[in-house]
Amino acid sequence: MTVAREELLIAAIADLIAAPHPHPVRHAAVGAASPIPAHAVMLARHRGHDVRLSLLQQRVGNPFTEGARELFDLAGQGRIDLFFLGGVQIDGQANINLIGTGTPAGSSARLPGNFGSAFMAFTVPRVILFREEHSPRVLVPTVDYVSAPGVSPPGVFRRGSPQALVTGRCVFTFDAARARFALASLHPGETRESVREATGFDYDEPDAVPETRGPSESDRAALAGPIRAALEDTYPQFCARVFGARAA
Amino acid sequence: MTVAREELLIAAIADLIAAPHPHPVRHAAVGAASPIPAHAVMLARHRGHDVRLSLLQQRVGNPFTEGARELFDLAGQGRIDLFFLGGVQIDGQANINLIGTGTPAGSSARLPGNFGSAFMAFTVPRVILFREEHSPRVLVPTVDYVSAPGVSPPGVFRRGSPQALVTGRCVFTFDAARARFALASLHPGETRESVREATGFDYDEPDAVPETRGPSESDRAALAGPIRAALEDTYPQFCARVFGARAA
Amino acid sequence: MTVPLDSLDALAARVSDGAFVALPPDNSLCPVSLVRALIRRGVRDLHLLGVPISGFATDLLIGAGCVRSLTTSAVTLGEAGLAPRFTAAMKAGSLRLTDATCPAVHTALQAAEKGVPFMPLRGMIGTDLLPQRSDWKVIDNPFADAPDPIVLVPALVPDLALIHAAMADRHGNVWVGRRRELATIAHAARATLVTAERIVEGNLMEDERLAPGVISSLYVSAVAVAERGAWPLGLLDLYGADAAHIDAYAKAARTDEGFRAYLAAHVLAPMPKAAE
Amino acid sequence: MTVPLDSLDALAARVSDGAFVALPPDNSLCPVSLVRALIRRGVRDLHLLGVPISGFATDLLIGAGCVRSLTTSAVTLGEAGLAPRFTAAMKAGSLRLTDATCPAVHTALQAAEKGVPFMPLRGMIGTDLLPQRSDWKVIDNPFADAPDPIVLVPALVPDLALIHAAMADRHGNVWVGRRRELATIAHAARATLVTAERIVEGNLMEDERLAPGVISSLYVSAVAVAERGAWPLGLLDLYGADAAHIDAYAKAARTDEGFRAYLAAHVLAPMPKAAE
Repeated sequence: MTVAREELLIAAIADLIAAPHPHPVRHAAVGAASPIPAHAVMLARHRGHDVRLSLLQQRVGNPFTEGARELFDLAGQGRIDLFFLGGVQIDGQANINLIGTGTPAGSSARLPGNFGSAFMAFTVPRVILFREEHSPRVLVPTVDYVSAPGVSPPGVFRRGSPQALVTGRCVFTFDAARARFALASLHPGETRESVREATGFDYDEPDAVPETRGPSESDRAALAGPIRAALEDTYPQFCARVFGARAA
Repeated sequence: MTVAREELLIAAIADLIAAPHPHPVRHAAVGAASPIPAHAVMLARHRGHDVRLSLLQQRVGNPFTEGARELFDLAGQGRIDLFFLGGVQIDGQANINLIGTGTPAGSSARLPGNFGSAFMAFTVPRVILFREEHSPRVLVPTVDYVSAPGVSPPGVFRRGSPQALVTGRCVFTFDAARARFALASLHPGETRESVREATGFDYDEPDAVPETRGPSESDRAALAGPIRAALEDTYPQFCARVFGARAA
Repeated sequence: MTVPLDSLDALAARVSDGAFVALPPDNSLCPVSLVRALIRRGVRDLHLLGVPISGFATDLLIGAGCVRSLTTSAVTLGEAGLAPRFTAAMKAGSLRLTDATCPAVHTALQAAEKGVPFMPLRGMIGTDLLPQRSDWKVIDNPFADAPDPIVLVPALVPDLALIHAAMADRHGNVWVGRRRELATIAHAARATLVTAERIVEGNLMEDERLAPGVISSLYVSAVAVAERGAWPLGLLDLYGADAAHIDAYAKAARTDEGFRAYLAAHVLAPMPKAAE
Repeated sequence: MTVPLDSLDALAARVSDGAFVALPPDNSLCPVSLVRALIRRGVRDLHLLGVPISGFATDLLIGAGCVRSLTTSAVTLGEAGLAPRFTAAMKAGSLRLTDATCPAVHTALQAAEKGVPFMPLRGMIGTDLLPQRSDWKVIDNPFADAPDPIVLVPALVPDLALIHAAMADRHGNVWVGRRRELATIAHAARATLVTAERIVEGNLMEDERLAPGVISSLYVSAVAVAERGAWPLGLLDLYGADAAHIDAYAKAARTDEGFRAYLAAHVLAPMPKAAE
């Protein structure tokens, strides 16, 4: 049976969550529009990683009782270890743009807005950037608007930096000290050249670039079984599309 | 039937609440240790004054749902119009001391502490000072410790100042511009001389000083009837003592 | 001290043209029935505040020409995609937008709730948002040993908070459950107008089980009953969002004509379904 | 991510000597059973924080020699009068006291809850409290047109919050009802230890009616059952304070001998009444 693209991305992100890192992930928060990251956190947990997942926009049984500000208060305190951010543009320094393109930003196409990015990028120690579209239009040399910077100068309060960027073509890891991405793995079907061609910013390319490790059979069984059961309420359309119609 | 001392004080405070003032009282807050002020607010309401009473330490049906900070948030916004403060010492400038006497303050006798006074005195536009004991020990020329100042220099945020001081002997009104009390009325049995002798600070004495107006028959009926019914849960001992045993 | 029980139209009449109005997001008891009544009454020049983001109700008001300016952290229809009338207004340059970021909106309202002139907030330094917000200030944290720039966000006091509650009592207390951002909005605003699914007997403040989810009548100016008053949005565990309706709106409202047809069918026409 | 269900003594063992411990006031779900267990375990050198004031539980701990310092806005037994062991300790000079004022305590905890280094607070200027508090700073409000001094209170992060809840579930969620200062304490502290009247089945966070009064297990380190765990204080509408007992304590504890006799009878001896 073929592995769905979504399953591959879920497994790739789950690998990043478990990867050695100075800041372990015990609590991850995920928004309504992020089914793949949410499934990745659950998969990491299934694999034995002791991580708590807070689904931000759960209508019933929402994890918060102090209102919408509780997420940001938790992040402000450093009680959220991992958050996911995307962007209409992401540049080679891991700056992200959620406002839109053009000058002024948003004039050519206006996107929803910054959401909490201008805060979460500073207060959450581990951020994984995730954007399925991997094209020169999205991965640009310099964003038109900085919703959240990838790195900050010394003296600016900041608990961490993006750990990696996961796209529909590959995984880049991010070196905050050099403010530069490196190609870490290629999804099946991609080559160094295809990725280079689709990427608008420059990045490092080590000698060995493995293929992105897909989900194991046990992973896939968990995704289609208990993880689906836990997340179907929050992501019904995604679950139906990726894991098929549910046996009634 | 004789009017109890408590009934007289309640009526005197109710008169102050209804007195002409640049800041009308629509919302008064009263603490657990203040049965007389609470009854005065209820009496002012009985007399037709449109005032809301928040009883701070009500165990069941407490007026707040944002925790103990809600009172102070309300006051910070200016949503509490009237509050009552007392003190182990009150001086001629309406400074109050809730910490204790001696040098350092509290060394000769340590009282509970400042409570919210250092904040409420600034944020609540109308404060009525209330202390039954009227003696040179309590009404001093200068307090040993300022828990809350009676007046503040220009440029210091402050919504108002004490309106009056009610004691077991008399009512003083307070002139914030001059930072000075004036004798406003004498409780039955007191004279200008008896008050002067019992007061440790200097104050103005107008030519005409009326007797403190006691409660009307309608007031007394309301106090013993519907007001008692409303407050008995919060002040059971006070109600039993002042209004007698309850007909079961 | 009694809180009047209004009709929905009487409640809408309390919203003045030009008012600074705070609205909850789509997933948090948003008073959509009241928003429709506002459009019918022809309110103009509103300054809307998204707490902390904006959605369907704001897009409706923008499309109907009721909004002059908007302060928010994002405008989105969620799974239904971009908010079409917001997008069109931005393209046309007809909307004065002040971008924010979610925690800055909460912080500004909490400052208002406490009656303090400002509150600090981490982050934002080095973004392109910060220089856009001349109303925010960066100071050096006076408690730090080393230089430590930190943003101060001034208090934001809406003229009005508009919210939908699951229930209200006759004293004007309203129950919003765990969505405590509604309490923050009500506390911060000068006045709060509430629609409620239903009126219950008794006093919600005196029920220790329900009281934690109550906004006290102290903050409430008037209440109107609006059954299914969040529709097509959802309401706690009482009803879910009408995703098909919102999808249809998102498609229709891509054009001016489509939006006008939607308005005629679902806002301006009498609706047997809701108590409007 | 599971929250252990401890015995009362095991819970008490989690409180280290010297810890900075936040305690609710007497009228707000104060964990008196746990305080008695702490005295039995002989905890030493606590720094207590009264949120925002202190009462019976603090007086017990002071009398039993468990407290080195205390930050609070007042210490009182309410209708039973002055707190006798606090008064005696102040006279003996054996307690390091930092005076505060109620809203400053709330503000310091809210700053901790939000993870900001400080928050502003009105008032206090011209009091004798302000010069005592060298940890507070007065700045000129940067948003004012004219000079406007305002106090900044730094965040206060307790090592531990100790609270008593009306109920807890097996996930570690605890229900405190409308006493939301308990949530603030739990959010602000590094860790929270909870006693609960009883354990309920199911998940309190998933009950939309109860969730508004819940502190999430996210903040809870461990739970122990303590029936009538607030006694002799009251608990919401579940039971009232035992005024006669507190009066008797207030009288007995006026002398060292009287306090020791109280301790022997009600704290150190096995108590059939409570689940200790």
